[in-house]
Amino acid sequence: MKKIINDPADVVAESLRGLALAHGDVLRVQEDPALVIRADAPVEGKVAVISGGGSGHEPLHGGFVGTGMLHAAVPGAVFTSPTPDAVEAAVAATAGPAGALLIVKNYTGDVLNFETAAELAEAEGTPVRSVVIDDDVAVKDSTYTAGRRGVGGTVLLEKITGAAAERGDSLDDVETLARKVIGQVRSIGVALTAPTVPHAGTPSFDLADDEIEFGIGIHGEPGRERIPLESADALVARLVTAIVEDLPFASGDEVLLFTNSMGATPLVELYLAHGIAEKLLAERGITVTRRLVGPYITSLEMQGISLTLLKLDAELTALWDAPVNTPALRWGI
Amino acid sequence: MKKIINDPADVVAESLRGLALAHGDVLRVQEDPALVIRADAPVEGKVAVISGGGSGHEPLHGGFVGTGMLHAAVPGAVFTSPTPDAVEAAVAATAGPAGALLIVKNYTGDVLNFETAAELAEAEGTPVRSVVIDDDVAVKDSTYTAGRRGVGGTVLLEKITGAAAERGDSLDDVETLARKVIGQVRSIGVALTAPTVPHAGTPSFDLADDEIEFGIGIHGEPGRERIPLESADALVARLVTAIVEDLPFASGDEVLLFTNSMGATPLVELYLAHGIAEKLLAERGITVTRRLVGPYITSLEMQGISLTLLKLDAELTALWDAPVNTPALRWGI
Amino acid sequence: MGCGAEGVTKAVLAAAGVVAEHRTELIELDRAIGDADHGENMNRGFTVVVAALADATPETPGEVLKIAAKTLISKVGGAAGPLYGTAFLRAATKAADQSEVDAQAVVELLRAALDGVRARGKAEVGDATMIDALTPAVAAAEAAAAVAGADIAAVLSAAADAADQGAESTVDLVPRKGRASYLGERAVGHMDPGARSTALILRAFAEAAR
Amino acid sequence: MGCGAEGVTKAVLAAAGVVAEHRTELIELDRAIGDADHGENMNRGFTVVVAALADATPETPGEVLKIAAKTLISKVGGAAGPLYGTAFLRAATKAADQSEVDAQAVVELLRAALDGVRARGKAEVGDATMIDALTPAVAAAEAAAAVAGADIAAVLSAAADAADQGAESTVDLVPRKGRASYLGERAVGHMDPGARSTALILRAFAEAAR
Ligand SMILES: Nc1ncnc2c1ncn2[C@@H]1O[C@H](COP(=O)(O)OP(=O)(O)O)[C@@H](O)[C@H]1O
Ligand SMILES: Nc1ncnc2c1ncn2[C@@H]1O[C@H](COP(=O)(O)OP(=O)(O)O)[C@@H](O)[C@H]1O
Ligand SMILES: [Mg+2]
Ligand SMILES: [Mg+2]
Ligand SMILES: [Mg+2]
Ligand SMILES: [Mg+2]
Repeated sequence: MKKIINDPADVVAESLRGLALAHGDVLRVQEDPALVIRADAPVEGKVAVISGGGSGHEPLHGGFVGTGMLHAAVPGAVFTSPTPDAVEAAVAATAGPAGALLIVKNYTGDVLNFETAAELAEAEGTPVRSVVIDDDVAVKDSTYTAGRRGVGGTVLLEKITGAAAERGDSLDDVETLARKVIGQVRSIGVALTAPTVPHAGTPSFDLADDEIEFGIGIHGEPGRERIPLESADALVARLVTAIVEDLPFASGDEVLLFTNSMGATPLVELYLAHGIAEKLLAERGITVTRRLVGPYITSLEMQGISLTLLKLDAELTALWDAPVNTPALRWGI
Repeated sequence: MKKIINDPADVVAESLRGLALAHGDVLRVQEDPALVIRADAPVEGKVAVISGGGSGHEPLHGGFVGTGMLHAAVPGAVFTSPTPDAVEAAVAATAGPAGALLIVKNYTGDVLNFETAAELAEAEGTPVRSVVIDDDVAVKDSTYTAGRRGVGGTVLLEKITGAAAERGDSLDDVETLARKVIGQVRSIGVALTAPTVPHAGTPSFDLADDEIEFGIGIHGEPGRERIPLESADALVARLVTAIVEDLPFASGDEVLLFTNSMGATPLVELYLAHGIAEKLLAERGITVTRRLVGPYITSLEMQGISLTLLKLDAELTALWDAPVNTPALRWGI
Repeated sequence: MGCGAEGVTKAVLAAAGVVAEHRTELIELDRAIGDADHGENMNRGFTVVVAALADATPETPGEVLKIAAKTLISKVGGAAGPLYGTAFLRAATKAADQSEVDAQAVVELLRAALDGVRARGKAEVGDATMIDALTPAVAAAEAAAAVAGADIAAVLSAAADAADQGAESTVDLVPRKGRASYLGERAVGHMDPGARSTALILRAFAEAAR
Repeated sequence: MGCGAEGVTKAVLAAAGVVAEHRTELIELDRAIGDADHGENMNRGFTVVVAALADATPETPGEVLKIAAKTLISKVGGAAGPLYGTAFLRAATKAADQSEVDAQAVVELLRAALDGVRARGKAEVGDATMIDALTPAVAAAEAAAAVAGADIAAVLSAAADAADQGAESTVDLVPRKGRASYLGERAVGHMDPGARSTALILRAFAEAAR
């Protein structure tokens, strides 16, 4: 294992220290339980948008804390959902009478821990709503599984609900909006190499030099199927097809296309893939009106990419364009 | 070789197509010769700040094209300096009577090609100045080598001169400022793994599982020495010492600390390293007043980091803080 | 023949020991079909349980179990944290303020734990989770307790034997809950890490009761 | 016994052929001590030179060399592009509008090329660059041309032999110019890729002249 770390058990805490130093203007970090909190939290009269999950997906979620996006992020250990008391502490630190929206990625651990946290916070008198995002079309049949995973769509959901909270929407309205976004966002990913979890010390799966994992998750859990490495044209077509053939995209739609690096795929490849994806969508009559390209939801040093499509309308577009000032996304400010 | 590409010979052109689609609001891309140009170029009455070099270091340079930074970037083949005609075309597309500043990283190829381009452009009547950045302290004795390499300092130089050009500084003044920045910026890097050049197909060097290249460049050229993998604390101390013991940093200085990922080192490690570096600088009485943390000058999918220190004063700080709107750096707008 | 706070503490410490010993094995099982953290998560939690028990002076089995439950809930995270946390919490609640538990009570605590995990995780036997170890364990414990003169050691030893078999049974299953479910058929041939940790913990309890 | 536009074209095409053939070797040499692109750069440039010569109808050796020079300058990039470009450009200038070059003229073109590379790159013999192949090549060509009745083939063959030796000599040198200079002592034991390509190109010229 080759990493720039000290004791694997201290990785998250030490990394958060650096995050706080680098971005003290927009956020602050709290230890034990570990939390990343907006510098100006609690924001009087506004719904607090909170998310969290295992670490190792940076900038998700801590890098999205700031004006116009998350009020707090709750980082667990690497690839491990945070515990209920940490989530509850995040609610306590950021939410007032306007309440809190918890954005939960659909993994058993996250769902269970956030569920408990919501109960605890409600018991303290804070109105809390939870939404579970499950945008990964790689998981085929949700009747016989833990359901679809929350992946790239999470980034877009956090941006859009954060903007709604910022403009003063009520908890009801922010929740309704979140469910709308979840209903019309879909993603799929592919891995060329495996990530290595610091405490495990060996790569999470073994791939031959000419194999890739299609339908990969973001935790090094193996994907839908193992296929031979293919050209960018073929691979991106495979990804686009998998998404578009899932509901709810059709010719005539306007969409946001999010081309994401899983970590180690360099920008030169990412832009190349993005260009192919736009071309393929255009051929299907789907118009890309907004884009996000970069490493925004990663899996440590895994090589790979994911594509996310969000169907847009005037409201979602305006909320996407709204000012945001976080370590990882910043515009309009 | 595991990459999301089609024909290795087409990587740069296809990637630029995606860049143009993703960031059409701030830049446009021209083919043959390949150029990345500010959407609103030429900007009447202002000095055009232009840089370029081999591709594979993204976002450098194309990702820094936009308001408040570069007017044009000239991407060569992967790790290969662009040719004089391409650089000259960039000058022709962006520079008017106010002239152009060429930012050249100190590599034989870049220096020779940009030199010729400057002559060609001057012959066409455009005032051109070139500055050569050589901030890499890993190269010890420049008398017996091609001199120190241009690395992380390039990013800061492009931002600061771009801001000066934006506020309307004359070519003389922008050049003087550039030389000042070059005089007080220093960098050093380390690699944990090697990059793989698409047309070569095999990693640029072979490192054992417990070895790292200290003093690495950004082209997979081997570094100053090969040393055993060590803890983040020890490694960052080694990097900080190498920079600080070079001129011109002293207790009492205010600096910008730029903690850069060479590509595949994930943010969780990068912030961890940044936190250690800030602590070590504080112990030496050096105050970090500005920071940049992220993958900004990379070497394809190489794992590793670099640290860059720029001594600040009120003018440089103001120029750093000035609005910028590019794919990779965006604030104040 | 009953077991007080001290005996239950000894059992929980034995569980912590076995989790630490098998940390790498549990990581490896999870690496194959999940995200390579089960051993790390369990060990992180049980390490703090050991410290918490050293700092506290619980007077009843219920108090011991409650300390373990709260620590696991706040330190483990992931899927295992809430599930094991619930298991211990339900057992603690069941134990109430009895000063000692006997063999019959142990069966009831185990059943309460199982019901808790089922309520939280909604998994059934055959879904390839810790339920596949815990369900037969409870049944076996019940059967053992029905034998005249059965002591706690006999009950727990029967439970551990059944849990071992249950864990073994997950090797051939297609997972339907938790992270391994994404893999479908590809997970066949691998033991579920949570089923394995359940079997290990029950074995530690049984050894501690001897 | 002179060589006109056609003969020089044949020589340049032969050089393009040998560069294509040795593309991987040159990449590998550069991978060891540089950035693994020399073979790719040279091949990209010479491929376009071949196309450019097919499209044009140069009438003198100077015109052929000028087409090659301009193409190399605008297609190769890196250090090799300007250096080889300058070499061909200086040779073209030297050839002026002569319709043919003889053995003596070939020596003069080679010397002009060498002077051009030295002026651009500022490298000396012993710095482990293409200068270490080109310098002895020019000296050997000069000596060969001084022999009564020497033809172009003899001159170029002597140049190629010397360039081979010169390239070989870079193996033991500590580089002081170009990318390999960053490596210092660690570059010892590796042949300089540019010296190797110079030797290959001169050998191709010599073969073409036979
Ligand atoms: N719905 C569920 N019901 C019961 N047990 C479950 C359920 N989901 C997961 N598990 C158990 O949790 C174990 C995984 O725990 P762990 O690796 O610590 O958490 P995570 O899956 O969040 O990484 C699985 O091996 C399985 O036994
Ligand atoms: N200053 C110089 N003078 C002469 N030749 C040089 C000089 N610098 C580099 N070279 C030659 O250029 C070769 C490298 O070419 P290439 O790999 O194509 O360019 P780059 O180094 O820019 O990647 C070296 O092997 C060396 O022979
Ligand atoms: Mg986990
Ligand atoms: Mg090069
Ligand atoms: Mg797990
Ligand atoms: Mg090279």
